[in-house]
Amino acid sequence: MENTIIEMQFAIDTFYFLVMGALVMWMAAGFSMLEAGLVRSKNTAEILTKNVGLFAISCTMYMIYGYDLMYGGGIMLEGIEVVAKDATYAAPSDFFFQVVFVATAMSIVSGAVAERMKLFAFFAFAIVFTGVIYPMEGAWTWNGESVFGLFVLGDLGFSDFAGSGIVHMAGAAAALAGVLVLGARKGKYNKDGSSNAIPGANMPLATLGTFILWMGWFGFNGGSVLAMASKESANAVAMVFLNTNAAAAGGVIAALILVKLLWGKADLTMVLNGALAGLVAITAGPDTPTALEATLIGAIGGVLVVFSINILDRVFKIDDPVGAISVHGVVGLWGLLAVPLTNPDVLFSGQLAGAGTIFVWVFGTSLVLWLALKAIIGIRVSDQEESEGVDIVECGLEAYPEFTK
Amino acid sequence: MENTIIEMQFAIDTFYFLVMGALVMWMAAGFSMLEAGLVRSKNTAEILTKNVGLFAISCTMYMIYGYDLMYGGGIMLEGIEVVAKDATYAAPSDFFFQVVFVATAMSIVSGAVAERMKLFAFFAFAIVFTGVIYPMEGAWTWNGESVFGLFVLGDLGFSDFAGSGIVHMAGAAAALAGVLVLGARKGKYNKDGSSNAIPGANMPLATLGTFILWMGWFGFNGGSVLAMASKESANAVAMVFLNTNAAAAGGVIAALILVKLLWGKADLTMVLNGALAGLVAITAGPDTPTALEATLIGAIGGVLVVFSINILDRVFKIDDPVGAISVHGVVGLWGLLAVPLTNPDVLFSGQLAGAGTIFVWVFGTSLVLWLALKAIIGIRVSDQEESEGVDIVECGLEAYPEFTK
Amino acid sequence: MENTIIEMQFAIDTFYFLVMGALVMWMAAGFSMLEAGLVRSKNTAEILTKNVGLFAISCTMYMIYGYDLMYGGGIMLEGIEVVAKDATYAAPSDFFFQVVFVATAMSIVSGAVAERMKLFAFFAFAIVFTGVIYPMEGAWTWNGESVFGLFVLGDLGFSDFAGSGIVHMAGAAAALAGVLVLGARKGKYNKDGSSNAIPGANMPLATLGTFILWMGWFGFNGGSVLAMASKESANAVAMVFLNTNAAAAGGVIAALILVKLLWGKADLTMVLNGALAGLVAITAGPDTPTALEATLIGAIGGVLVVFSINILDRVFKIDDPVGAISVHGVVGLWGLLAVPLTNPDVLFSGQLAGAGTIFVWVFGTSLVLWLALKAIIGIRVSDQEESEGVDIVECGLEAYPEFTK
Amino acid sequence: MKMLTAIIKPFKLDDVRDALSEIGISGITATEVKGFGRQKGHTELYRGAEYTIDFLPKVKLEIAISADQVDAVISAISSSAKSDDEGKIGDGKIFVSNLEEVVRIRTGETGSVAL
Amino acid sequence: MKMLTAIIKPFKLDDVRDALSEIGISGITATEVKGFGRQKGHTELYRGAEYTIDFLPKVKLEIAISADQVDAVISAISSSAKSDDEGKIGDGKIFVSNLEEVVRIRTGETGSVAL
Amino acid sequence: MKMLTAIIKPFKLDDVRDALSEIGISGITATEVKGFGRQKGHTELYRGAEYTIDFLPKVKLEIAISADQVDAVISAISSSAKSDDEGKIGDGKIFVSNLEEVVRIRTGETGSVAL
Ligand SMILES: Nc1ncnc2c1ncn2[C@@H]1O[C@H](COP(=O)(O)OP(=O)(O)O)[C@@H](O)[C@H]1O
Ligand SMILES: Nc1ncnc2c1ncn2[C@@H]1O[C@H](COP(=O)(O)OP(=O)(O)O)[C@@H](O)[C@H]1O
Ligand SMILES: Nc1ncnc2c1ncn2[C@@H]1O[C@H](COP(=O)(O)OP(=O)(O)O)[C@@H](O)[C@H]1O
Repeated sequence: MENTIIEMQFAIDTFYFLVMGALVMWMAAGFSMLEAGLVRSKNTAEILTKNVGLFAISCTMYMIYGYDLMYGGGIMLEGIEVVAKDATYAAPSDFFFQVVFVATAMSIVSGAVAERMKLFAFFAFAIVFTGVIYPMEGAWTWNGESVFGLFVLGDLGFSDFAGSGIVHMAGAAAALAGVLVLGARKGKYNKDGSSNAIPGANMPLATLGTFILWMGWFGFNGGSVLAMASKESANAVAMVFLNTNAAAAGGVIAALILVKLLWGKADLTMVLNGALAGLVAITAGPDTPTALEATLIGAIGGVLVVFSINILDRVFKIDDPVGAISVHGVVGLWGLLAVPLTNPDVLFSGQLAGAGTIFVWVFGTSLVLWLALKAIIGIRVSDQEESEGVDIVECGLEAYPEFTK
Repeated sequence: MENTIIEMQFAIDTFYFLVMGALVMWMAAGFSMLEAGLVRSKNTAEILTKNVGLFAISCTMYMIYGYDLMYGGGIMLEGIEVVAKDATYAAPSDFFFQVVFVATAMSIVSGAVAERMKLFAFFAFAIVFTGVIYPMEGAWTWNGESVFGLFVLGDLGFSDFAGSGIVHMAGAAAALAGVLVLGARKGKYNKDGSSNAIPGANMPLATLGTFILWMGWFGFNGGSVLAMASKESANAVAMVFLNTNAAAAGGVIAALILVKLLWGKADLTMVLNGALAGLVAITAGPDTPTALEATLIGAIGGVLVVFSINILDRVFKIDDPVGAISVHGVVGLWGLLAVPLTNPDVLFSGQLAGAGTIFVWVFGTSLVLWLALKAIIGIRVSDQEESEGVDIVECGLEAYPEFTK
Repeated sequence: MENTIIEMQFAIDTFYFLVMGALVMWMAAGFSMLEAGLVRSKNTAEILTKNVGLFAISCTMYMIYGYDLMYGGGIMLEGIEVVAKDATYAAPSDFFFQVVFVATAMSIVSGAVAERMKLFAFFAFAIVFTGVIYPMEGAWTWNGESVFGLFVLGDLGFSDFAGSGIVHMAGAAAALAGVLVLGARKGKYNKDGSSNAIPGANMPLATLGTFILWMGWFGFNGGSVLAMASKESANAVAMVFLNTNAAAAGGVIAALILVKLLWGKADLTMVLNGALAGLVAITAGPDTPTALEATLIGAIGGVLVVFSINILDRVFKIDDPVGAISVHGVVGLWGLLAVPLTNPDVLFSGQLAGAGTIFVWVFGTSLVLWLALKAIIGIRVSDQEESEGVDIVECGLEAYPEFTK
Repeated sequence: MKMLTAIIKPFKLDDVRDALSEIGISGITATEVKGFGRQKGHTELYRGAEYTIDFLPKVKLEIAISADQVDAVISAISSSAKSDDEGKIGDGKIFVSNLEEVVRIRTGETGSVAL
Repeated sequence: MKMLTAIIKPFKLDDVRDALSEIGISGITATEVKGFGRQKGHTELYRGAEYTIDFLPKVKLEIAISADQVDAVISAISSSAKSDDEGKIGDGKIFVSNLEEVVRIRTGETGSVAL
Repeated sequence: MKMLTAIIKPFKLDDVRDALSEIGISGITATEVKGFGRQKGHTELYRGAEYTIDFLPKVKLEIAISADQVDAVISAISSSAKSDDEGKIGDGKIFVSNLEEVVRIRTGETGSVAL
């Protein structure tokens, strides 16, 4: 009978893991819709293709090599049982949950380089990022390995519960490197350096994408408790759900008030970014704050994202069509730094060390990789292709072929 | 070992609550898409902003004050553990599940006042509705408190399983008060009193919204069993899922046949309303009917909604762009009244008393609040702003900026 | 205490079944969005109505008669407890899970006959298909009944885990019969027999639909383990999730590479079909392959679908607007035949026998039914109605009424 | 024969069509256009960046009529397309040009009878 | 030079383009328009309310040609744009007006050679 | 008065509008159109079937001006609408026709003053 009980705990944890993983997988649809809504219609089919393709590449590369690099278990998962042999859940469910995180990190990149990058150059980047770059830093953080034999982040007081840094800031770092190598979209900046708005084509899609991400984030953060079948873990998961939701709400409200004060209008795109910022901000530590604290952490994320998007766009001339670098990078960092405020086991210095390590590694390797891709196959479509939209040159079809453009 | 078993029951119930809550949260996306599909494109960005904003406001106000008012537990959830101390689930999971219900009630209002209301007047209403108006009637019903010390609804034989009245009819009552104060959209009624159709811009979005709501409703009704970890409750939850689905199907089929008979065509908008009507109708008592009875309860909802929308629109000149008052109010009442047909513990008189109490309270307080808002900050955009669409004046952007209008 | 444990197992299995069923129900939204994206805008409202309607009809007919025919339990589920009396889950959860499969099979048909069929002729077909045709072959396969007293498929070494054949190929067989009786769309084929491309109107919707189906498929395959509450079944469900995802990824990558090689562009519509092909391919046996094998099974599905769509379209002149016959039929067959490669208990001969039985039954009865409907009420709209779009004649409204066409 | 081209505000379309119907005009071709003129565009926001929309939504009506109808049609449009009694900037314009021939495709009729 | 403006049914666009190509016309500008005319609009439904759609989808073709091509073009359009042999109401119209000058932006060429 | 109709590439719209503003043109009506001409369409793919898109997206500008502005406007458009210094096939055309009358709806003004 005791055995039955243990089996049932195993079943509960596995079931929980799978449901949370399915929610995170759903975030792939969220990123697709968000990005498809925020680009111009002439670049929409391409960004959809990119999102479907990157999800498939992430799943396959992480299966072949990345999971082994991060957690062991052998190439092509041949020894996957070994990894989870003492776990309270089925080994495949751990892989399933982890793999959707890789895809999330990769999705962050796709938005920032939208409307001008060559599709297959992006896919080439995705292969290396999901097979090597992400798994390496994942091994240092979530698997506790030492960073090139130098130091162990966990020992320094670093903690990133569900990945504000490990997933989101990492994705943003790769995106930033990509945008720097790629340059701004044609027509984004005027000769005098001023910046033009390039409105996305479809706000309902962007809103749908945000709601999908909001929902999927319950899996992202909730699943990161990694266990459900005890009172303690059930309480933890419940608190994580509550706080994840509260932080998103805080991000929305803060962004809403701020844009109303700044420009007198409720700029929907910023409100959506506020929701995502709230979610990114709480991700590093959704278990320790109270509901009110979570709301405030999210709200600060919402404020940060409004300023960050403007500063990156206008001051630094970094052209990020969907605001991914601000939402996931700047706010991801804020999320890491907010953890010590509510979690006494975590140190600011550790968070800074972790953020630095992740950023340097991901940004550095990504920069080299983007530059190499630029040299070898080129990463940017021609000017004319960009004017006509990348859909036709890359996908050979139009997203809304019937509508007049 | 016994302890382990109790912990596992706790884990199962908590897990179940969280999954059901995530499904209900997903309904926020459903309302957004439904409403965004049923308004004209020039009012689409605003309704999206409204839906994202109201969800955030609901979550925050209910956290700060509403939950305490309804169930106790202290302002800002500071004593939340107390509320659920004997519960078989984690306290935060209860809050998480309850809070998404508040947002649902509020979402009902947003559709009815679409295309002409000032955004921030709506948000002001939302703050009071989710912080006070809804929690008060929630306390009288689901928390069994006496209505101003006068009577206890439960003692009168009132029962509303998942909220046909407490959530849906309440939302519709607030919406009705709002529409009466606000008036019809420009161009909706001709001088001779006849009514014009104002078609919504995007039927795929409206359909997507309906499917999202249909899916989310499994959480709405299924979660309202409030327990899963026993044979009895598992059987109950399963029956609720089955009946919720059956009622939605019945609503679709009834509306489909009826519109075909009346107008010779399968008016999609009415078919979608039929599905929602089926869902609203079964919500007050999804546990006691057989599958066939549930189908019929839903079908009657589907018939009612077709007539109700027409009568409200043409006879009473109540301009409700999405049909929310009919779907949630008229059919919500039907749902309440249908309970005694299959549940011998519930009395018609009790249902009438409950419906009356909810309606009088919510309609009355909402009316006062709308009138106050009208007097203080104004609730309606100017004629010209309405002609040009509220998107530009309220949000400063367009939902489909590239498309010709 | 032992009783408590058994109850908890019951609760876990029921809960699991309901969650999986909700995911499969969600596939109805996926098919709707996929098909709405792949037809022209003038036929969009009708296909949405068709999808909502067929789901409702499937649920109702299967409740009234189909479930009894397939598994017993009485008309209108009156004896449903009997069916699942020894089951480890609540009887209604079994029905709930099974019923969404019927709807899936029916959804496959709707896409193939799009843009030219009479809506109510389709619904008439749906009534018989979901009430009789599908339940009959379901009884032979999943319920192990003998085929007209002749042979028992299971004894021949036939196995179809989650329904590559029983659901997908069956749907495709009905669709094929429909398309043959119905004929191609006006303007699809030129006088010289060459075929014209008729692009779908909305690629983001088609992509959203694909992601929804991908997510829902975790329920489709994962739920088909039929149990969760033991280590063995938890492991099985986890492996099924992993492999389902891997196969979809394999299908995407294979289709992507193939279209790039063949036409130099990443044709999004084929990439989406690749994802679905991967999912269909793995459905017959997602439990036995390794992750790599699953990826390859999916990849072969992705290759098959690209060729199949072209051959059906150009060589056989079968006009299937969404590619349903290739995705679900051709690849469904591949899925069945792939099972013996990784599952020693299954025989090729058995798979062929099963595929043949399903196809002959479904195609034959469907053909008779389509011909009968054609003779009695007609199944095709008039030429002029087809030119103007079926939305106006069948639904009386337009999907995007504001857009210029 | 003359071809009148009127640019009007989109929400005035129904009023203008009714006014034209009343004076017996039975053929109109309408196009959704964007107009740039004296009417100041409005400012939009996008992710915190303000920008000006110069091209405002308008509807263009093309109406082929016989020469003697010109004045009646102009006055029907003028009165029905005004935002209010004084008119507002952006209410639009009417252009008149010469039309040499008309053919009704269905019948092959030409000239005024084909209008 | 002349400017021909043809209003046709949308699904006839390919046929008309082919007919024009055959007689050597190599330039067309097409616009999606809504037409109001003798062809009765249809009734639509929206949430149970019936209403009439007066403006039906049409395509407008503008074709600049030299004066001597007018007859050939009119007959090519007329025969290819008809719904059937007798023609149906709503098949459309062709308007002919005078064109004073044409400039090809790329080369600056003017007159017939720029067509 | 003259009516100029220019067909240009969509992404040139802002440049052309700026060029026109500079020479004092204050009224333009723009329409999204599809153009068929010497510029070869591109091939698209759909579910593995290749097909040619003949009608490419263009923008049509209608500009009513007084006769003496014609040359200035043509040269402003010509120089700003070219893809590059030599021009590319498909850069577009300018059509000039006569405009008999203009009415400003708001004021009832007619003639050049109404432009
Ligand atoms: N010179 C012109 N040529 C072409 N179209 C014009 C011209 N002037 C104005 N329009 C059109 O008429 C519309 C209204 O003109 P505008 O100058 O804004 O106000 P008003 O109608 O009061 O003069 C413009 O949006 C534009 O579409
Ligand atoms: N006088 C007119 N001026 C402008 N457009 C017209 C006129 N008459 C008809 N049209 C256009 O031609 C189309 C077809 O005309 P209609 O009267 O319906 O049928 P028919 O072509 O058989 O005469 C209309 O939809 C409208 O777009
Ligand atoms: N004869 C014509 N009549 C009407 N429109 C034309 C004509 N010729 C060209 N156009 C328009 O001008 C656009 C550009 O013409 P095209 O022949 O492609 O190149 P180019 O401008 O270099 O001569 C076409 O897409 C079409 O919209």
